[in-house]
Amino acid sequence: ADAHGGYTIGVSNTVQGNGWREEMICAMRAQALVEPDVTGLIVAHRNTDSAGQLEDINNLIEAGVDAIVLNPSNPDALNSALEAAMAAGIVVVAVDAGVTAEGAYILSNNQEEYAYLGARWLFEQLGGEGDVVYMRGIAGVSADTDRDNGFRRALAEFPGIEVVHEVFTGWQQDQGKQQMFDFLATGIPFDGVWTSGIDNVIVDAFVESGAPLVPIVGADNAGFVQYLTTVEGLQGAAVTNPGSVGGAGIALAVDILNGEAPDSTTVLVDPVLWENTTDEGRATIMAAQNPNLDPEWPVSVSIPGWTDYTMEQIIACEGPGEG
Amino acid sequence: MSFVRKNAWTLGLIALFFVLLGVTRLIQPSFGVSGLESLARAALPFAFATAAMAVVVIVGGIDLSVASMMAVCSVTAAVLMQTMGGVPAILITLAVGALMGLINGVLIVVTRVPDIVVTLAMLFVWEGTALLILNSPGGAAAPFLREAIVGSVLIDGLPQALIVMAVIVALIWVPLKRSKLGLAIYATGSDENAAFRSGVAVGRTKAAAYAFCGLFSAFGGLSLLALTGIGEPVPGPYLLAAVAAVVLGGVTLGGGIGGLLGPIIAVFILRIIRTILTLAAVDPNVTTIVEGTIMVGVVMFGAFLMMRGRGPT
Amino acid sequence: MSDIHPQAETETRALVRLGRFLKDNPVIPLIGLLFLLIGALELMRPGIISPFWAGNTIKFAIPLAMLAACQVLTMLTGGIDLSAGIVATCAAFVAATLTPLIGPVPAMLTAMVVGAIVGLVNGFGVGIARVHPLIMTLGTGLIATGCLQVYQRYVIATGTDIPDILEWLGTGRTAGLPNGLFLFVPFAVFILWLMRYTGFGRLLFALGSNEKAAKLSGVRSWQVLMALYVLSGLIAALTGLLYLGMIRAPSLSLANPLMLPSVAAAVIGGTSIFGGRGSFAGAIVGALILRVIETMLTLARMPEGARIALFGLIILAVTALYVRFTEQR
Amino acid sequence: MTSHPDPLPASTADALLDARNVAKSFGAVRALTDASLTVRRGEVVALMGANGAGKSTFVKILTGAIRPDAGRVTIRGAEARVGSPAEARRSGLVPVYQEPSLIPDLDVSDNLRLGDTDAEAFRHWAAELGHPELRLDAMIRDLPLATLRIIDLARALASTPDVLLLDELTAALPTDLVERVLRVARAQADDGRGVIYISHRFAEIAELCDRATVLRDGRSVGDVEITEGVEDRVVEMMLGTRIDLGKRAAETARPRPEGRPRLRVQNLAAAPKLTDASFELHPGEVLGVVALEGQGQDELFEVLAGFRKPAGGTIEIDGAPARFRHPADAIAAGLSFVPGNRAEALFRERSVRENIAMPFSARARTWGPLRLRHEKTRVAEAVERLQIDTRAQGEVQRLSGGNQQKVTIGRWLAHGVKTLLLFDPTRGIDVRTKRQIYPLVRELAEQGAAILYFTSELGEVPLACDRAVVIFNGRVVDLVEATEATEERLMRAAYGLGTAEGAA
Ligand SMILES: Nc1ncnc2c1ncn2[C@@H]1O[C@H](COP(=O)(O)OP(=O)(O)OP(=O)(O)O)[C@@H](O)[C@H]1O
Ligand SMILES: Nc1ncnc2c1ncn2[C@@H]1O[C@H](COP(=O)(O)OP(=O)(O)OP(=O)(O)O)[C@@H](O)[C@H]1O
Ligand SMILES: [Mg+2]
Ligand SMILES: [Mg+2]
Repeated sequence: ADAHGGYTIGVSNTVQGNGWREEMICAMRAQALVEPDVTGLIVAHRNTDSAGQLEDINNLIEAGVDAIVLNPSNPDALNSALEAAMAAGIVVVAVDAGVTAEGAYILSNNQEEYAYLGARWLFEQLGGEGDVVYMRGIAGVSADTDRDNGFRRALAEFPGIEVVHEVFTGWQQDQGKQQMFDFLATGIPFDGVWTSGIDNVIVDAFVESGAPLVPIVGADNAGFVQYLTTVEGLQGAAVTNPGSVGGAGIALAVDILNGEAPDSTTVLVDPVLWENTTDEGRATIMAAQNPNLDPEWPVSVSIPGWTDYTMEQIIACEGPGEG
Repeated sequence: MSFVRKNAWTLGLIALFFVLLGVTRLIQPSFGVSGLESLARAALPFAFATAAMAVVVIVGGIDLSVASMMAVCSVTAAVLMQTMGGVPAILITLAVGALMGLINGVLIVVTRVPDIVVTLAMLFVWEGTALLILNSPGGAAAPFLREAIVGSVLIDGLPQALIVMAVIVALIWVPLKRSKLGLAIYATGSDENAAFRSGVAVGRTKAAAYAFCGLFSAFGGLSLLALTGIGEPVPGPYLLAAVAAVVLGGVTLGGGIGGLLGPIIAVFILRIIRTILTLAAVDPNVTTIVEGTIMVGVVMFGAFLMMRGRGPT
Repeated sequence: MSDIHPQAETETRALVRLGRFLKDNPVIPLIGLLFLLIGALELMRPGIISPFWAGNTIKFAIPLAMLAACQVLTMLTGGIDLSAGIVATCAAFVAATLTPLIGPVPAMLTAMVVGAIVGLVNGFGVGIARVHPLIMTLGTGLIATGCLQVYQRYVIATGTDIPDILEWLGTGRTAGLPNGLFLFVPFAVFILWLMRYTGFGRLLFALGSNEKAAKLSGVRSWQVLMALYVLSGLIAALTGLLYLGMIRAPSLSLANPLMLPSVAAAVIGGTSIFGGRGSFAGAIVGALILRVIETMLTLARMPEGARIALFGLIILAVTALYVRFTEQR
Repeated sequence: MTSHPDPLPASTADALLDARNVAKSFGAVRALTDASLTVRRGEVVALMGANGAGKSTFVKILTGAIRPDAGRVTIRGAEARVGSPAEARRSGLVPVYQEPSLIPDLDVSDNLRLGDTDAEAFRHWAAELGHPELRLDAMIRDLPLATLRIIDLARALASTPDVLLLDELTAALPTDLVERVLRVARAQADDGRGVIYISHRFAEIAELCDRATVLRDGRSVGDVEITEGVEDRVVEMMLGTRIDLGKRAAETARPRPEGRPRLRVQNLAAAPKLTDASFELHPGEVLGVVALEGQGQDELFEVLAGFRKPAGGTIEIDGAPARFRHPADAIAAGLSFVPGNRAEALFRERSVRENIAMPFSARARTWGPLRLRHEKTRVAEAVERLQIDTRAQGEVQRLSGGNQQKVTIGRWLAHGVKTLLLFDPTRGIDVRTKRQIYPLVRELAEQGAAILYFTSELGEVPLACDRAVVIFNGRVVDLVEATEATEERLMRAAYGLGTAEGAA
């Protein structure tokens, strides 16, 4: 790689067409652009399964990259390719979720904590008593399973809370909204909603159907964060789940390539909860929100201490050697 | 001469594949044995999904539940392999696959609901079944299964995954195609009414073709397990890819024409295009555009050739 | 036959006539099945059937039925439009992101142009280059997805806005019924009229039934296919605009989940993928049926796997029953 | 429900096949109400009836392709339930259906293998039927219709049937092959087997059959020995009334017209068969085309209809040169084409009305609202004029073969004709309809239309045409006036033995 005068980094991601993942990719590009040692970035970014991600990783190995930063579709499924990569001297960094391959670095949003934090806030908000709606992501996907563990942990701490509806939105806005309409139509009352990132449409469903709002927990997507300050009577909380973790992953990969590996191979980025029920919380939200940003993008576009790009750079979404 | 003409499309695809292989070498001179091996591995689930789809397309049907059946087989095998030996687990999985296919086929014949509706419904049924078997990724693969598709055999550059696939497909397809049943499958796909009048048990033939579809899907599920080492209940992107490869491979939607070789080569072409685009560091969004364009372009080109070949000279 | 009691004969006559009537109007048994399902839902969750529920069900069935129109029309000719969902998504995204830049009306018009362009490409591929519609529309769908992704990068920070008219159509209600009906009723009447009472509609059936015979009658099929796929693209774009108003979240995959159900609605409604046979009225009922089933399953408490599997089983049962009723193959 | 006489022979003891009181309804259409039939050893039985009488349905029931609603079938004296064509074959009943039942995407040998037919026996029969050089690796879809019929028959013969059922096999065959088929069928009977023979051509029936069972509206109405002069009786039984025999066109044929021809074809060539065709077709004239199978007549009609591009030569319409790139061009120039294979012309799942009205909407200009009233009257006129039986009009595929054929002609009647290209329009049409079609053709000509009329039945030429061109080996070799158009004369010319009069 040094022969080329810099590092080439490969990126692998398996979900396309979702604001969070798009932000992650843009953060990766922007960070690669500002890293002086990175001269090339190869991005394999498409909708596929673990077998497809294996294919992409193998292709990245063939392309001769120096490091691979990936958002793994599954912690266990990719080991064969990751081990081959490391055997070839390639640095492997998993972002957003972990992998079990020995020697791979993990820079992960703590998904279990993400769910736990939001659920606990919601249950506390209800005074430990009440019925909640639990709207999950895609059944059988690792991230959903991790979040479910966190949610259940919080649920175990609040015996007075009951889940009246549990449903999978498939992480699709339209399905989440439709499902909420169905719940509202049954006339069975409930006291709070926890959703796995499909959030602003849930608020819309309440407003459009004229039902009284209940506390809602979502993610720090630009649209929902804005609602937290603008929708009359909405009590809610956004839990950060920065897509910019991708940028941090690039930064980590470069550090390792430069011989500055961290002591532990696992770094967890812990989520933060922003709620709009206290003045302090509202102030945080006001500071974080960005009404011009694509509403599906998380507003936490950077992670202090990890990423170095500017707002303009991540929005430009250009990597090294482009534009 | 007649052989060339009869197989012109397949031969053209093979030529295209080798051209693309050359392009790959041009972009990445170091692309070699390991590249071929990973290409063959990546093609494995697609190839089986495509073979599965091809059989039912030839009989004049379509099976939208291929990817879901693969998911069921992958989790079934992954769960079984934790408690029993690899070989019995594989055999049970293959039986499960064939049974699922048979259920699809029998439902189509008995209910007289169009095949696209039945298999669309069964897509959900099998997807749900996979989730009921394993509600999150898990299980394990027997080590021999994982090793079966790694490395090369005989000579370097002849990927073991390719050989495994070729042997399985050939062992099932060649005898089938030669048999009365195979003939009946082609006849039914070509003209169901005429086949019935020629003495073919149309219903049984269809059901059998769907059972073979299920069997190939089971191999697809097993290859997913072999690749990843775990069972994943969520169906992968194999349905539309299989349909595309089947059509690219010269099988006519509507039935009666084509074989398995063309579609499987088409799978390799689609896979190597992805490799080339990655190696060339093409913007991933543009990659999608290029893939779509190539798919359409190849078929368009084929139609163009066909028109010229057929037109009066 | 003389041993049959005259009374019995008139009765069987009446039955036969009823059977024939149902066969000629297959949408009626389908509506019967819809009400059966609604009854089952009410049993499951007593009290759910209300004007509010009905309004919502209709509201969410509208975009599905509109997209199903793309499938019905193209399937009549033996085709299919797998790019419809993506076109709808593109149109919605383009409209939402352009509104702050160029104003709502030009933005919506641009969105419709996007649909027309994809349709034009599809029409060229299917009608002139003779590519199988499934491959052609799959390919243009991929191409459109890529273009949308590329476009998206230029509008990440320009903000989005949803034209008021779309919000009114998508979220408003008049007399308890969704405003979407103001768009959908004329749309449905137009499609039904197009299929039944125009030369163009007749040609769609003809092409699907026997393209050679159509040629023999002097039909230039490429013209028909070209117009058809452009129309399909326009319908998809219109659906995308309405859906944008309904969901109010311009996501990059907004209408994609409608794709498979739109095919399902069309085929449940009695449209044959092999062409020559189809009904938009059936597709509308099909869309409603799908929505009711979805509601049933959303409200059912069971593992997700069972829920998905049950969804498939109910679709199968409904169509099997329907086929039994009408004995059409 | 009046009782009808049972003219069937009382003794059925030596019957190979005996069917009694068979009934079958397709929804509202009662195809068969009470049909009976007996075939004994050594017998060729004609099954006769007008279009839509139920002959094909009867054959399908006897051979297990359709299940009857009622009835009893005995085979060699034993009660039989034939559930499928495969079972029928095992019991010795082998049909050749009205529509070819070969698999288009398989080659000949695979089609044989499908029914376990012995290839050697097949070859023998193919040779016997005039196709000694038939290649077993030829794709079915590449073969002409007449060859397919021969393959179907040879395949049936190769399985040594006890009862051979031939449903309008000869309708699509040229005259020379018809002779061979008749000879082979006779030989079957002479070997002690039975044959059921369906045809609308009395000449064939008279030559071949011993007995005729007549169906009318799905009911057996009689069983007669074939003797001299029985024709009129059979027709009466078939139709329930007497009909006039058509007046010979030869008696009314007009002298060779002068003036500018409507259609003038010069040195026309088209691959693969047509090499040099020249003739003129005038308004008011019915010009016959006579040729054996595969002499280039298919190409001639396809070029004129705009389906195929000519390799050479010129076409003039009303004195102006014409080039057709699409059938629409030919239609615009006033040339309407009725193909020989009705499957190519029909929208099977669509109604009679839509089938007939299709040309009204063909051009982009007419994509708008349908002119329903206009269409309805025009269609009704055509249906009336051709006497199309529209009981099963919801879908054209449910019409009987003959009525389907009429729909293909009716389309152009409704549209209005200037120049009509008829390719064997009476293929599979019953006597009554034929006798309606000849005057109709004459009438159209009298109204100023120009008609080019290919027929495989030489006897039709003097009935319908003013004169006929004979094509042999890709070129027009003779022009015969209707008054001289005896079958013998035409046949000689068609074999290339005609007087060296040359082309017109
Ligand atoms: N007339 C026919 N022409 C073509 N195919 C036919 C015909 N009749 C039946 N078939 C096909 O043959 C297969 C078996 O037919 P068969 O009639 O034995 O079915 P079946 O299930 O026993 O009928 P049923 O249940 O109505 O008594 C079916 O798939 C059907 O599509
Ligand atoms: N599948 C079907 N559905 C509905 N009606 C049918 C069907 N098949 C045949 N019929 C009807 O049954 C009647 C008898 O048809 P059939 O084909 O047996 O007549 P045919 O005597 O063979 O006539 P042709 O001489 O014209 O061949 C016709 O009225 C026809 O329309
Ligand atoms: Mg008949
Ligand atoms: Mg008939």
